[in-house]
Amino acid sequence: MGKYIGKRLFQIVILLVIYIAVVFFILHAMPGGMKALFISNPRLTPEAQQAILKAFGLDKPPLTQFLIYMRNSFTLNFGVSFSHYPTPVWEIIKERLPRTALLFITATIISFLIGFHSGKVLAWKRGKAVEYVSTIGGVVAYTIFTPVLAFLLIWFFGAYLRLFPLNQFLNPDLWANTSFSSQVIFLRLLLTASIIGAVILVALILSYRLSHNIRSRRLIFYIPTISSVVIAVFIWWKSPYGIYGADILWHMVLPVVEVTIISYAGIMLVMRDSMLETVKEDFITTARAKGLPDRVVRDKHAARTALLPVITNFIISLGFTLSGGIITETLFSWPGMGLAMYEAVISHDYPLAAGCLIFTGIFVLFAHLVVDIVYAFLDPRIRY
Amino acid sequence: MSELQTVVKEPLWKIRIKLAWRGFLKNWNIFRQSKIGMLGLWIVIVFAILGFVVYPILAATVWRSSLAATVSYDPITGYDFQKINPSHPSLQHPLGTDPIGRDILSQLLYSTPREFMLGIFAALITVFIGTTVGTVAAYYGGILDTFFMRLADLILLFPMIAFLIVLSGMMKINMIMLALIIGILSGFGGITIVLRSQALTVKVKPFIESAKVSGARSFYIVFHHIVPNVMPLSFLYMMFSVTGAIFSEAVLSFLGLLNVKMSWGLMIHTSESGGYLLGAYIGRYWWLWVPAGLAITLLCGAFYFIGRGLDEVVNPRLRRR
Amino acid sequence: MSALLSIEGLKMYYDTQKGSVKAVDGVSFQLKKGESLGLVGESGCGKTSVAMSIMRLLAENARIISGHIYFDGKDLLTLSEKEMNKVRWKGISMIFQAAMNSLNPVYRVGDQIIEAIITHEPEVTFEQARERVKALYELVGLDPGRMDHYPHEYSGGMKQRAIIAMSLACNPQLIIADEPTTALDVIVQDMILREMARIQKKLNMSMIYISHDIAVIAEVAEKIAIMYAGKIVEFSDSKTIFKQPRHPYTIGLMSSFPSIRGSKKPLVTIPGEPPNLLNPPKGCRFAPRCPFATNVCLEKEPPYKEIDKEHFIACWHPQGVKRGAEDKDA
Amino acid sequence: EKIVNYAMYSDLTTTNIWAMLGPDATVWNFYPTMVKYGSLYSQSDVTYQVVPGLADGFWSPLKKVTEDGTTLYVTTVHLLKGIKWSDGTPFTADDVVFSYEVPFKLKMPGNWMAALDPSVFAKIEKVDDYTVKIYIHKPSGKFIYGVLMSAIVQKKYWEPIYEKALKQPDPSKYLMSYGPTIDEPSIGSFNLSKWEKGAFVLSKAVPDYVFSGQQEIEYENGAVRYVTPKLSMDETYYGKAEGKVANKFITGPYVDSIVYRIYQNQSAAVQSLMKGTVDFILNPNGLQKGFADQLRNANNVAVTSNFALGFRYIAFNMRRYPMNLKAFRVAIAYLIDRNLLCNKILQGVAIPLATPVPPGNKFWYDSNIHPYGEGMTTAQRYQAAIDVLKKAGFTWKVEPKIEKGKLVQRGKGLIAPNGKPVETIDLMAPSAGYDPLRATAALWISKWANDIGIPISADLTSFNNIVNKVWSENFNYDIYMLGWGITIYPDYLRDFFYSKNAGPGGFNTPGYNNPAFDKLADEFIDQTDMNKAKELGYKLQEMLADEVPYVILFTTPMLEAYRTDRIQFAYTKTLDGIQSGYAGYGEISYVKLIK
Amino acid sequence: MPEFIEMKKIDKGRASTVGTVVKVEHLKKFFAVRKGIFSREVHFVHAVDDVSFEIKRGGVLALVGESGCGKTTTGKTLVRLYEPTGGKIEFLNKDISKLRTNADRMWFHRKSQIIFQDPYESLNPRMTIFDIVVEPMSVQGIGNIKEREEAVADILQRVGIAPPETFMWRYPHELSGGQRQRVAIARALILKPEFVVADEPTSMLDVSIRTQVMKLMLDLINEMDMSFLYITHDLSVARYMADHIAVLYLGKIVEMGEIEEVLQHPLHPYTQALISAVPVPDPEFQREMPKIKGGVSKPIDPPDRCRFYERCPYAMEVCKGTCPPLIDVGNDHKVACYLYNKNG
Ligand SMILES: Nc1ncnc2c1ncn2[C@@H]1O[C@H](COP(=O)(O)OP(=O)(O)OP(=O)(O)O)[C@@H](O)[C@H]1O
Ligand SMILES: Nc1ncnc2c1ncn2[C@@H]1O[C@H](COP(=O)(O)OP(=O)(O)OP(=O)(O)O)[C@@H](O)[C@H]1O
Ligand SMILES: [Mg+2]
Ligand SMILES: [Mg+2]
Repeated sequence: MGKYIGKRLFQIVILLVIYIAVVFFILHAMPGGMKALFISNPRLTPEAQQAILKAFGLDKPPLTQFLIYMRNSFTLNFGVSFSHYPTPVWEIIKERLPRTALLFITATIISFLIGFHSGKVLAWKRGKAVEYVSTIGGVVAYTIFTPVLAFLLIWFFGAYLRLFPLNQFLNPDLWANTSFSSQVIFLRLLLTASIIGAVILVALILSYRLSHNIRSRRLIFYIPTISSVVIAVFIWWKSPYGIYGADILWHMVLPVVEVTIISYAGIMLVMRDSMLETVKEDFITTARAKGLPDRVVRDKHAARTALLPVITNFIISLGFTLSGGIITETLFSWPGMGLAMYEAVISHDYPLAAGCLIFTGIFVLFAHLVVDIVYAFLDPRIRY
Repeated sequence: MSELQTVVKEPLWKIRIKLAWRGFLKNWNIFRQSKIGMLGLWIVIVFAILGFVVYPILAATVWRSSLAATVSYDPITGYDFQKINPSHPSLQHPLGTDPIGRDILSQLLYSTPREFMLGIFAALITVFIGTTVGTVAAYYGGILDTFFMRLADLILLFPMIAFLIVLSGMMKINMIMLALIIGILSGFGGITIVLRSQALTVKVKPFIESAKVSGARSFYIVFHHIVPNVMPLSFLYMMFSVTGAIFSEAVLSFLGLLNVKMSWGLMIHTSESGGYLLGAYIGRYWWLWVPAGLAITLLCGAFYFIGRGLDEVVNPRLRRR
Repeated sequence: MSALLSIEGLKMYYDTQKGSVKAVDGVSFQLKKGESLGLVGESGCGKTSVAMSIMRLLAENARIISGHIYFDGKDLLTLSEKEMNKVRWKGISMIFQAAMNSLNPVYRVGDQIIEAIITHEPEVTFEQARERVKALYELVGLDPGRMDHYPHEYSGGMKQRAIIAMSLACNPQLIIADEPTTALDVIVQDMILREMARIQKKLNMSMIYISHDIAVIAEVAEKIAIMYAGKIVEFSDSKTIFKQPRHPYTIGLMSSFPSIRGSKKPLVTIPGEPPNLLNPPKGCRFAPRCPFATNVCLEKEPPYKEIDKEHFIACWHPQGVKRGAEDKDA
Repeated sequence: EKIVNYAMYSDLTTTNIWAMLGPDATVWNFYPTMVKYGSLYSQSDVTYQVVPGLADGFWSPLKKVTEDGTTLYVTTVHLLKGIKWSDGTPFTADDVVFSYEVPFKLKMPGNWMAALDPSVFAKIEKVDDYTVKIYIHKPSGKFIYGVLMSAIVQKKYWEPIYEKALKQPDPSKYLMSYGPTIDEPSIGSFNLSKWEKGAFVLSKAVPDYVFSGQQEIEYENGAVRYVTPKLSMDETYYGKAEGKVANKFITGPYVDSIVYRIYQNQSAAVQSLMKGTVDFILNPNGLQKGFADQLRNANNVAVTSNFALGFRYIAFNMRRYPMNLKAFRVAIAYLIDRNLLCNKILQGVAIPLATPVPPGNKFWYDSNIHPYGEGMTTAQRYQAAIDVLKKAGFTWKVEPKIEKGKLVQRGKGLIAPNGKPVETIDLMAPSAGYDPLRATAALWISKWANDIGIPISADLTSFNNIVNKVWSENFNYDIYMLGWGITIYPDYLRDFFYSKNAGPGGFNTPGYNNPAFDKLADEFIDQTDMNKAKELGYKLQEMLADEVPYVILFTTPMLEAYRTDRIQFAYTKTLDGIQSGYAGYGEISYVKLIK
Repeated sequence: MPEFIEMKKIDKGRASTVGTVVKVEHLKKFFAVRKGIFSREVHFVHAVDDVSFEIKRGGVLALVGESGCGKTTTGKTLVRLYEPTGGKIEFLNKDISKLRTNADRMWFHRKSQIIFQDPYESLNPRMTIFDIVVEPMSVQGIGNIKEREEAVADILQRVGIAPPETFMWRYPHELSGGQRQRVAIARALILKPEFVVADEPTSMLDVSIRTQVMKLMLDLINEMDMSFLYITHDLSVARYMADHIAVLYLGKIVEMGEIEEVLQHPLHPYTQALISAVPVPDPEFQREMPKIKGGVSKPIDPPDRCRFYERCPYAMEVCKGTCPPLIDVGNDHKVACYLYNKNG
């Protein structure tokens, strides 16, 4: 396993090098590229411009420039933001990353679960009206114009029903007098989420390793899962931060709903197709012949096996989800990486835009790695 | 041998056309079974008629602007002097006018063929690159394969929209450029992987070896055997690419990052940036954004539906019986 | 001794776009306890469809038109899905045609067998079930240590054995083995068939072997039913079938097998191809290929009747009592 | 607790004053932060007259002195006594000297450099705790509007940081990146108390703000009177305190805190305003017309409209033929029907403007400007343009014809006086995605021009592309359309058209080169008597209106909305709107909560 | 009126024209397999390991053995689908690894062909029967359109796809399995090759169809005077199709000879087991049990000893030493086993 992760990490590094090269090419080699922009940016003094040119090695030959840029990127030195001058790009990304991560991971997991389960049921109920309705509904969700959906959500839940806050990611009234910043809460939320995630993963592995009995397997899986969630909720409840965490989660609902709506359908449809193919496999017939109840055949045999291609596809959809996330962030005032990228482009802050782009890349690559490991765990045919 | 003279009664090309027609009919019959695919096809046809037939006719007749005309229906420079804009739908302007007095219907129709062209142009490029690269990478393997696959992984993973956003900040992107960029990017992206794996399964089929034993060259094998066998899948992916391209254009236009004179995304942008999208209540100026929003969803969805219908043609395992 | 399984006039059609495929068209036979039956026929003649009808594991588009399947006195076709689930595996188990794909690739082989045991005998603990699987593995000649391996770690022959072990897991009264050895090498095939015959004798189970290879069936089955285009054309015990085939199809089939023993006899080919089950010939389905066909054959369906003791045949012109194609001019 | 909620459309990028007046000069940074800092002189509310801020009365008249062979002018400024920073430290001349010397020595970019322009500012000296002497190189409007209005920071807070900065390789960068500076004391009515990045900024009222309770009384005769109870002061400038009172404001703060909530999505901000979550929306560009239209009908919301401080224009590249021909430019100027464009086509989203000084800038605006084609119908405009062209020697292959007030024949094949056909002229304008107003205007202009045969083609492109081309080395453009945000004091009249600024990257993009104009502009900028400067400014405006290097098109109204059931402003009629950044961010000190 | 058609075995004398078409000497084909991208170990599958035989003009050599023993690999190597790892293949007295010029290669491809097992996979589903059958001609650039059409019609008729004009423009999926295999044969024979590798061409077909195809092939072999390498795992089929047989075990020939001779007097324990495992369609006949254990392993880096050592009931010390050589025990019957090597 360790060797496998090592191998994947190595691949990731290679991919990153190519990616950074592409970003470099786009930012530098194009007419009106980075150099021209550095020089013509009226916000910077000539000295500052020269300093940046030097820092990025833009006064050197292209190849040297490229190597410098590559080295800088790997040391997370994406330069200095124009619009936040002289804040380094990395500082801004560091601040935005946990927010994007929380939103993105939550939405991804939720949309995956919804997509997985609804796809499963859809395939099982083939030919019924529910199939057509959900398929068309799914495709509409998949192709609905993201900004319009955002406006509809904001209006309906925020303004009309007043169920959820309009925009932003926290309530200033509540946070006015805190001594800590929201970053603290974000990090704690992320930490909680990762701990729960780790517990679930360990429980999952243990339930497979320790027992072969379906019932005890369930116990081994659900007891730690539920108790970790309960404990987490309890700790937050008791801690002075609890209400702040809840406030952030409260504000997160609408953006998560948006990202979920636009990305669950893809997974649902793939899951449906995958299920339909799996259902035709002989081992499903065998499972039925064994006299297993319908639900067991569906969930334990068909869905579990159909899951594998869905995960591959899920990796592919990460980019799509992230794209949706960027639009969502800009429309829901969720100050994450996507918003930073958009603002950077609007204010011609190319170092920041490039940094965000590269970092988004790193982020997706690691998400890819995680999904890959999960995949390897789910598919016994893959061994390292 | 005399009876053999009668074997080929018709010229070859006639037979081939008949064959193609028959193949088409057969696939069409399968496709027709897919309700969803047909729904998509109908929507696309309606849009195509609106954009390629109705609009030119309207523009040349009812909407023709003359030197002396007071009302102009030009989707970009048009202006109705008699109205307070944006004006409600009326007889004169069935979908109302936008905040600067332009006829929404004319904008919608004017954009339709452009969206089509964008989508189809981008998809063609995607499929062309994807098919060529996918089959060649699969057939020749080795370094070439590794390189293109890593590249595809990369392109696949990265949020296209983010990339385009940054790119549009750097340079002036118009529709054709956008189609090119999207086409090239997605051509080297996911579709290559899919087509390559399809090509790989074709590559090991015995009929390829039969051809080799007859002395066929690699080039002949790639283009006579492998490409025709991955073509249906390419075609399927083309439909999905159209969806992707139209959607990306809409998003970028909506963010005001594209350099286009008129498009559906831009129509929504105009209403949003003018403060008409979500005003006192969301439906107040509905005609400014609902038609364009609906058009985007419908056309994207329609191509997607067609793709799913084709999926049943290409992938018999999905068929019901 | 009454029959364990008794099928009466079973008809099962598949609905397709082009019409219904008459895959099983009036099949009747009986099987006693402890008896083994071979169902022989060419590809596509409906063997698997019969088996699937017995298990009631029909494809979405399959429809049972008429008939009864009595198992242990109950008509399986009238049972609810829940009751049927109790019959499956506990009463009748099945070895599927594609053994390679009959195991779920993501679960351990042992677990998949245990699953069957625990589903049907909830009182059995997990440990007991494991013990039982161990015993089964030994019975079929597999290393019990392999229980915790995944299917992809098994070779074809091993998978086949595991499937056999699985089919025995709940001590069923009847096992249906659908082409259990196709795709296996001769030597392996030979071993597995011997194994199965041995176990069947030992546990006194009933068995239905399905195969297109009459030679294979001849070695293991006591009774043989020859199927052609959705119908049973001849049914008797295996000795009779081999010594005195009466149906022209059976005769043709037997003489078209090359043999490596004895002197090299000329082979006989049956002209033409099996009919399309979408719209089979009107009269006798074999008539278009049959050298003995007359107008009756083309017009009217021959009845399925007992022409000898325990020897059923559906033919207007049953052939002579001696085996061989030499009689074809008779 | 009295809390007022403002909506902002963008987050701050910094609270650091050095960066803020340097490279990070965004209006969003200014809104909550600038109120913390004072200056020696500032401008009166609404009328924009120069009045003392932290200084005690006006500066002494400039005196010429010679030091080390260079001629300098010196003035003495007295400081108000009794003013305290929010941390209790008294405000003294040390703060002033520090605030002038540090940015000057470190060559701080941006606004710092603009205010303390080395060509004007020479040095500052402390005379005593409440007196400073300021030396300049030459008298200039920039002396008043720049040097005397430069921001003042607290020396006590910044000195240790400055010391550290000096040890760094790049001291100014160190200073600019220092932060967060939430704890920096304020000299104004509010001080920052919390900045939750991406979410909100909280500003708290300074408890004993010295100027709180100060009365500002503006008389119709132009006089301004300040009554400051805490300092026992009562002074009147610009005339006698007599006659009718035009405005009377009493400085607050009246509320305890102001929350600047950040909304990236303007629609959501508007929804929040209607819901009552926010009381006022800050937006340097004003509300979009759509929002304003809808908010006018909303309950308890008032919408105000003012002139924005800025203008949109087209500029001719006068380095190229035929844009260098006055007749050509005049013809185009004739064609552009501002009224039709603004009132009909753009439906009041734009306000016609013919000179670079908007009418709201009452002091500097020349109401005598009569642009080409004023009051003409479209046909008359066509005719006038044709006539001008003909007179200058232009001919057509097919001449445009106007009969009975209608264009009956479009012109085709324009031939320049030099005998060559005029080739397609590109009019670069921002695309509709960036600014629909300008895109529309550009399309109309090209239509009008095409009607009489001038081959202008509108090239709607990205903003960036225009900027790149216009400020590139080879001036590769014909006509472009952009906009300027401007200042009250119209020194830009010189900057935009001064011949020395015509080089690459300079402000004089048209390449306008007129020695007479240059001379006049120099005089204007050197004038420290503002009434005289005004006369010169009028002349400049008239000259530009005649020569048309730019055709000024329109300005935009500044639409703003606030909750009438929650808050009250001292005034809502003022140039560039309530949120105006140029009046010293005064509205914060006046905003009141209604019970 | 149809009738059961008798299929007669061709007379012994048909290998009339004497002369060797294919001569294989010490042929080796190894496949390199790697475990993981990063592992530096390379293993070799000895798919074909030192195999020698020859096929006379008009002769049919049956290659039999268990799954995975290297039959297909041998066949593919003979038609140059694989580059041999070692050894020599002489085709019509030319060493085919030395075909340098394009014309030479084309000559070889014109003279040799292959027929595959799976009639579903061996025809391109996107091509019509005409295109499939004509492909060798068009690749070789033989004939004009008219001639090609005639040749196709002719060969289709000969393989029993009649009338050709109704089938020519169909797609493979519109034909039955037997017809498809006939098309595959037609395709292989259209250039009238001298040598054809048939890789289990009937094993996927149904009994009644199988005999038809076997008969067809025998007829064609007779008529066209071709040499065949007939690959099969079914000894009884081999008996009917071939005149010589070679039994392959894990890449090595363990027994070889005239077919009746080998089947009647199998010498190698493996051949014996193989023959005794073939089921007999006679319920009264009691076969003896094959004495060996089942299961073949992959020949990955096999040690230098008798490949059959683990399964052999007669394994001896010598067998662990080196590989037994193939020796002639007379009657043109060769066997590779130390049981028969003692006296030799
Ligand atoms: N789901 C289905 N829909 C339509 N037709 C089907 C379906 N399943 C089987 N058939 C058809 O029914 C007939 C009988 O099929 P069945 O699988 O029972 O044959 P078989 O005797 O088992 O053949 P084989 O030896 O190939 O396994 C065939 O003609 C087949 O094409
Ligand atoms: N391309 C290849 N790469 C690696 N190993 C291969 C390759 N082709 C065949 N092999 C291996 O070589 C050995 C011989 O394979 P081959 O296909 O020749 O066997 P076969 O006798 O034709 O078997 P079957 O009867 O199953 O067709 C097998 O172990 C196989 O796994
Ligand atoms: Mg079957
Ligand atoms: Mg093989």
